[in-house]
Amino acid sequence: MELIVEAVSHQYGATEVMADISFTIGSGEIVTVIGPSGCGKSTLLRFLGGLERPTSGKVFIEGAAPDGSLNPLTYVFQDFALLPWRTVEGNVRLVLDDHRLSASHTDEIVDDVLARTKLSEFRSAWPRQLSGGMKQRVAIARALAVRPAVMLMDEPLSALDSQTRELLMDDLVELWGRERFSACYVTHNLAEAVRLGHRIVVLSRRPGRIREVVDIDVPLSERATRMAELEVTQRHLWQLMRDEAREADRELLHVD
Amino acid sequence: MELIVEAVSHQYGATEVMADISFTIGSGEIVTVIGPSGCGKSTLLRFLGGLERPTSGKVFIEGAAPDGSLNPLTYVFQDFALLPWRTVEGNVRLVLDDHRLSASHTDEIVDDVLARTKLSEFRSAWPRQLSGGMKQRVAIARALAVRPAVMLMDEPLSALDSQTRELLMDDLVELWGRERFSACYVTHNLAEAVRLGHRIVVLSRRPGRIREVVDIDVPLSERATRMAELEVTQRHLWQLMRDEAREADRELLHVD
Amino acid sequence: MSTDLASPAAQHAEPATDLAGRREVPFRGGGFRHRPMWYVGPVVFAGLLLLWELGSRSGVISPIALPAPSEALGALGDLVETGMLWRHLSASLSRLALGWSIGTCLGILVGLAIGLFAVARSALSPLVSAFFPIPKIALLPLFIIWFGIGEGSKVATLVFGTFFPTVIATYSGVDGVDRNLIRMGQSFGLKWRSIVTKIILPGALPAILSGARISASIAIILLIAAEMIGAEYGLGAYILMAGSLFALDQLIAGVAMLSIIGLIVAWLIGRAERKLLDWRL
Amino acid sequence: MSTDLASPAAQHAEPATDLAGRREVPFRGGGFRHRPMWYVGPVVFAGLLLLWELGSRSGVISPIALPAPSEALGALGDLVETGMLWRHLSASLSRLALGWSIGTCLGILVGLAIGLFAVARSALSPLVSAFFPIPKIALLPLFIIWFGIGEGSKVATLVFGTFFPTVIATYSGVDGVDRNLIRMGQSFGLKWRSIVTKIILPGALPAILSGARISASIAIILLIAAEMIGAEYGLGAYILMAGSLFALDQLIAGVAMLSIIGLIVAWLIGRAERKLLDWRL
Amino acid sequence: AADTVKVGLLRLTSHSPSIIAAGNGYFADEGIEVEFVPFQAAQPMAVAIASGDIDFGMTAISGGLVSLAQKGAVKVIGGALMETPDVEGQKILVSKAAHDGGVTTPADLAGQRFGVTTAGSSFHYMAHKIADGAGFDRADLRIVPLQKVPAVIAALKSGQIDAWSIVPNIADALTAGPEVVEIGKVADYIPGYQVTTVFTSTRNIENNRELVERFLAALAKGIDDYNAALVDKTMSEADTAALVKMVHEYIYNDQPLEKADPRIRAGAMRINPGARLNLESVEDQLAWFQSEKLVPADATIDELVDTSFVETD
Ligand SMILES: Nc1ncnc2c1ncn2[C@@H]1O[C@H](COP(=O)(O)OP(=O)(O)OP(=O)(O)O)[C@@H](O)[C@H]1O
Ligand SMILES: Nc1ncnc2c1ncn2[C@@H]1O[C@H](COP(=O)(O)OP(=O)(O)OP(=O)(O)O)[C@@H](O)[C@H]1O
Ligand SMILES: [Mg+2]
Ligand SMILES: [Mg+2]
Repeated sequence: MELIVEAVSHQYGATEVMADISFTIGSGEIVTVIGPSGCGKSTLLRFLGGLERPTSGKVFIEGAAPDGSLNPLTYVFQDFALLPWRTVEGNVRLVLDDHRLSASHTDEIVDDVLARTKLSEFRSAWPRQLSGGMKQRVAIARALAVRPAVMLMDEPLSALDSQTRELLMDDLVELWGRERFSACYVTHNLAEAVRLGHRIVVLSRRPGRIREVVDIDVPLSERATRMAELEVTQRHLWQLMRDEAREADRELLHVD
Repeated sequence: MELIVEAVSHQYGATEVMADISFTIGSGEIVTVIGPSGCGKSTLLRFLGGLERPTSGKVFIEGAAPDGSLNPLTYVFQDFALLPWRTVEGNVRLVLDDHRLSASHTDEIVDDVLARTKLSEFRSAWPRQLSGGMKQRVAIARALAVRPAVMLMDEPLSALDSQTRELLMDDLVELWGRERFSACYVTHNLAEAVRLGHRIVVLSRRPGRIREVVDIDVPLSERATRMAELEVTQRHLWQLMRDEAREADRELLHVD
Repeated sequence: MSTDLASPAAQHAEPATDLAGRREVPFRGGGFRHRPMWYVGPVVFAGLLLLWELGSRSGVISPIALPAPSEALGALGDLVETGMLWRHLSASLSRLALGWSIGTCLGILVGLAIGLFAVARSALSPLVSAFFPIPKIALLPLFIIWFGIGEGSKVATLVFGTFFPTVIATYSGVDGVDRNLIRMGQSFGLKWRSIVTKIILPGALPAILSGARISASIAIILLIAAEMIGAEYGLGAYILMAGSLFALDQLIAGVAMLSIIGLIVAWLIGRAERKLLDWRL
Repeated sequence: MSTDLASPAAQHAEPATDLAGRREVPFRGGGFRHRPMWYVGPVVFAGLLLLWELGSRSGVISPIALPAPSEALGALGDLVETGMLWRHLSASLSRLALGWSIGTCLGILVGLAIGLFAVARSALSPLVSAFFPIPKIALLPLFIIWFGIGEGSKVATLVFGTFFPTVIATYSGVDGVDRNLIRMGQSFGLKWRSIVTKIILPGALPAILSGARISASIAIILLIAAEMIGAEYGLGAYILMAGSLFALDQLIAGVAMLSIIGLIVAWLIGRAERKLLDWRL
Repeated sequence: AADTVKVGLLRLTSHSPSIIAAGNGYFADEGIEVEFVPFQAAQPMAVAIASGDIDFGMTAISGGLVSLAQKGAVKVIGGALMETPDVEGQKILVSKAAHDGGVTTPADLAGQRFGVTTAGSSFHYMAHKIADGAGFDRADLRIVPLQKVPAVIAALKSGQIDAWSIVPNIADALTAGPEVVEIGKVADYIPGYQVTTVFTSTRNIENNRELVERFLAALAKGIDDYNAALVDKTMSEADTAALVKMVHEYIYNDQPLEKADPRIRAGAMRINPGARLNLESVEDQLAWFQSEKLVPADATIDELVDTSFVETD
């Protein structure tokens, strides 16, 4: 499945959040989005997921979802959005309940995703009993459970320790290798961006515009071992982001 | 001011969260704590801030707070804990209200911390209108406003983009240079840990124990330019964390 | 239906077997929020009144079961003409304002105490559960002895009636305030007073306002009970007399006045909600 | 005070000018949560009864103003002896159970509708505000004509009384559910039914339960109004009769029965709360 | 098969005749099966007749009753309780405080607070008739509506109203205490006052005339037994005790018989034999309602009363 963003602009009241953004997420392609805080990354992702409508412009979807995909367009919320009155397991089951799967099939999926996110031990814990990282893992487990064709992820790994993050990244890459889902991945971690993105969309500060789109040719599965090659890209992105921040700083000074 | 952690252990019901943790945060010293997700870092920090009491062991404080410190022991919450019914400015003012400062002095402090966290433009926005990173900056602004002698920070920069993070880290270092506060800084970002920590406490997976304590001699102000030297330490930490994760993995496999 | 609400049918959009062509991403958000439709309420009211009038004229509704709205309007006209309307209204409204505000303030105070202090909760919450269900009408003879037959017993009836629901709404609201926010306040060394007034009260406000909606209606209902005792003027007294004379047109006119007061109070509380809870979107 | 609650004095611990010696980090958490103290309630009740009895015996409380609790106990004894207690109690309890459950179920349904649909909100919420403040007692003559003098009119009175507060509590609860959670459900393509039953209802449950506390007490109060019409048995009828004979001991005995029912209902709702809201800590 | 008839009952001794008629089988003799429906107040009883829930009732004439009669729903068909010179009747009471303050005869009532249940109740009528009889302006009595008898009692006992008038059994219980003093008799001011009446629905009169007649015939026998046992006391003690026991099934039945017995016997007022109706008194009451604008001016005595069932005077 493909997602096409066409000339999207948006305002909240008088605040212009983003202007004229267009790009395409090809089938089986992972696009990472980076940009300064408050530039509209989460908002853009909400448009992609149909959670909100832009002031102008449109988002299209093309192509059939693969068989067995329960919720082709799946959104992972930045603030987790766990139901506090359901246990870890209950939060995962929630999204499977409506799909008339056999009980054993449901159990299988739940066991599988909880094991993959290392939460098996905590299946009956309440959200309030979880650490920040664990909550995030529940949100990821819930998204994996519906076998998405397009994953929309808003800083999915930001609350995790570096090793768990590393492992989940490997997991994502492996999963992608098997299922070739498409994804839009918002992050502020440049290493993650170059590690996971076929394409990297760099947004400018608010109002967010596309500042540059960087393609990376190295296959995902080889990136872990070829990080050195990617250093160049990462440093380039770093430069871009710093310029943005500097300009923002200068503007602020001007305003003060 | 100094914080002394003495033989702290804790259980939640049947779950042993941490065991026998002792260390000291010297006056004007920044101690960073790293460890796998769910190992008890946030819990430990809550003990340091007096927000919760450990099952056994004690946390002591020693030395007088410097003049002008409004809330010597200040905690920055991982989930921000912003009051949804107060604007950005109102959330900062909240913690100043009880200190009988003159109106102009209060305004000065508020203006200062909002400018430092680049929120001046958003002073009258509601929390629901902020992006994740902006909420985190409000939480930091609020903590800075009370001029803490000891800062307890729970992944304070995890939702920020790399540039803002960089800038806030510089800000923290500069602030430390001026005010020499003590701090306990929980993070899962190894680069942050080596950049900011005079000492790094590495915790094992749950139940968290101290696995190693690493001292770094390079002065904070010089670290930005001497990152290469710190690479070694960072790689060592990386190794430690990976070992932890591997063992955890092996145990899980065993359990399955 | 002109709402943002995804209707049941639209909800389960885009199954896996959908057409593969290019199509817009289906809208699946909105969070069940809806646009106000101010014109529907008046239309429904007007429709109901019309049906009722037609029913009465055609004889479907027997005049013993319910007088026609036009007759009630006639009774209301009499009230206006004789100038009694204002007398009844002002007597009732002043009782209402006094009784409701005393009951609500006391109720919020006690509700806060129950929400905040373990001792208060253990001591007072069973008392509230025990005293709330006591019917004010049953105690009227005692009220007369305790508070006299003047304004005292009337206001006391209203105070008793509004106090208890406010207590319950307030302490449930306090129980629902996010503990993490309170812990934040504590960790910043906020004064106890500040935590209560700046964190707990605003957090409990939605619940308190919903309690106020309920207690205001109860207060209006209790006008009848309050004005049972030696009241010469007042809507309750007017309705009671109409009832005892089986003058249905006057009865309905009086009840309609109470309804209108209820609508106005609800509208005021709605405005207060929109103003005080604007942070909630 | 054996609570975790930081008392006003303890709150502002550790000012900047504190001693510089080694001391434990002050505890500034707890989030105002408190330990239940089950023994305080009964003690307070016993104390009040004792004071009252002493007041009556010593003549401080005139027997016209309030009979001694021992006299009320005597009247209760008579009831038990003649076997009438059970008759009154069972008549009232069955009306209560029927009226309250119908009123509550309808109230939750209508409250949900108002909370979920813009049309329903615009059409029904003014109707609720208009009909809630209509006093049931004023309508008794009409109720007789509409529902007869059998169980119908009695149950109808209770249904009317409990329906409206439940509606208000429910839709306020729905309004308070975190919109982000609903958006999450929508984004996962959950069926409309699932969103309502699994996200909105549990989210509104605390408010609904607090509404149930209020509506249950109102239902008990309305027993009096309901049993004004042709009731042979029932606590309301008993109290009314005691009142008309000015038999204060029986009046208080009957009122005490209502209080006890209120306490039991509150206890049951408390248990339900603890069970259903265990996720809240 | 017997006709089933529902009879409204207030838990007052004055309602004993129908209980006695049922207990002694007089209704059964007429082929009527009676079901008693207890009420807490008189007004709903009239409404319940209008709604068809009950067939017969017995209470004072109130504004509500006239209003229902005018709407064509109910009609008075006979008389019951009446003030007669030979039997103790309703009494005029004042509070101790008022008595001490010089209100010792009904003529002193000018300017005092007189308790009533509701406007248009029999208490209201009595108050005005007392004013008329004592020769002062009706407006000089300050009428205080208190809705319910117990409320009036409470207000009188605590001195918050000054005066009231009430049937002898309640009056005697009150004057037994120190707070209330008797200053006169209602009979002196309203001779031949028809206090309560028997009424039924217009529907019954039109469709079932003969049933109404049979009901009144049986009731008349009950009235005779009642008067003999409790008013004239010409019945043997054993038979009286049996009657009291019968009545206790419905009245004061929450107390043991020993406690209830004296209360049932106390202060019984005469009930008109044969349910005779003092039409003159009823006309006077109707005129009073109209003069006070409590019922529409166009209400007529024919709408209110059907005189074809019992003797009238
Ligand atoms: N409901 C709203 N009302 C008004 N303004 C809003 C609302 N939601 C977001 N904004 C504004 O839109 C801008 C973009 O927000 P968004 O959450 O998309 O940023 P972001 O790029 O995800 O930032 P971060 O990296 O910090 O998460 C911000 O300036 C924010 O203040
Ligand atoms: N209230 C509670 N009740 C029961 N268990 C709890 C509670 N709070 C935390 N825990 C458990 O304690 C452990 C430590 O939690 P903590 O939040 O301290 O982890 P952490 O190291 O901060 O993790 P992260 O890096 O993911 O934030 C977790 O396993 C968690 O499940
Ligand atoms: Mg974001
Ligand atoms: Mg944590």
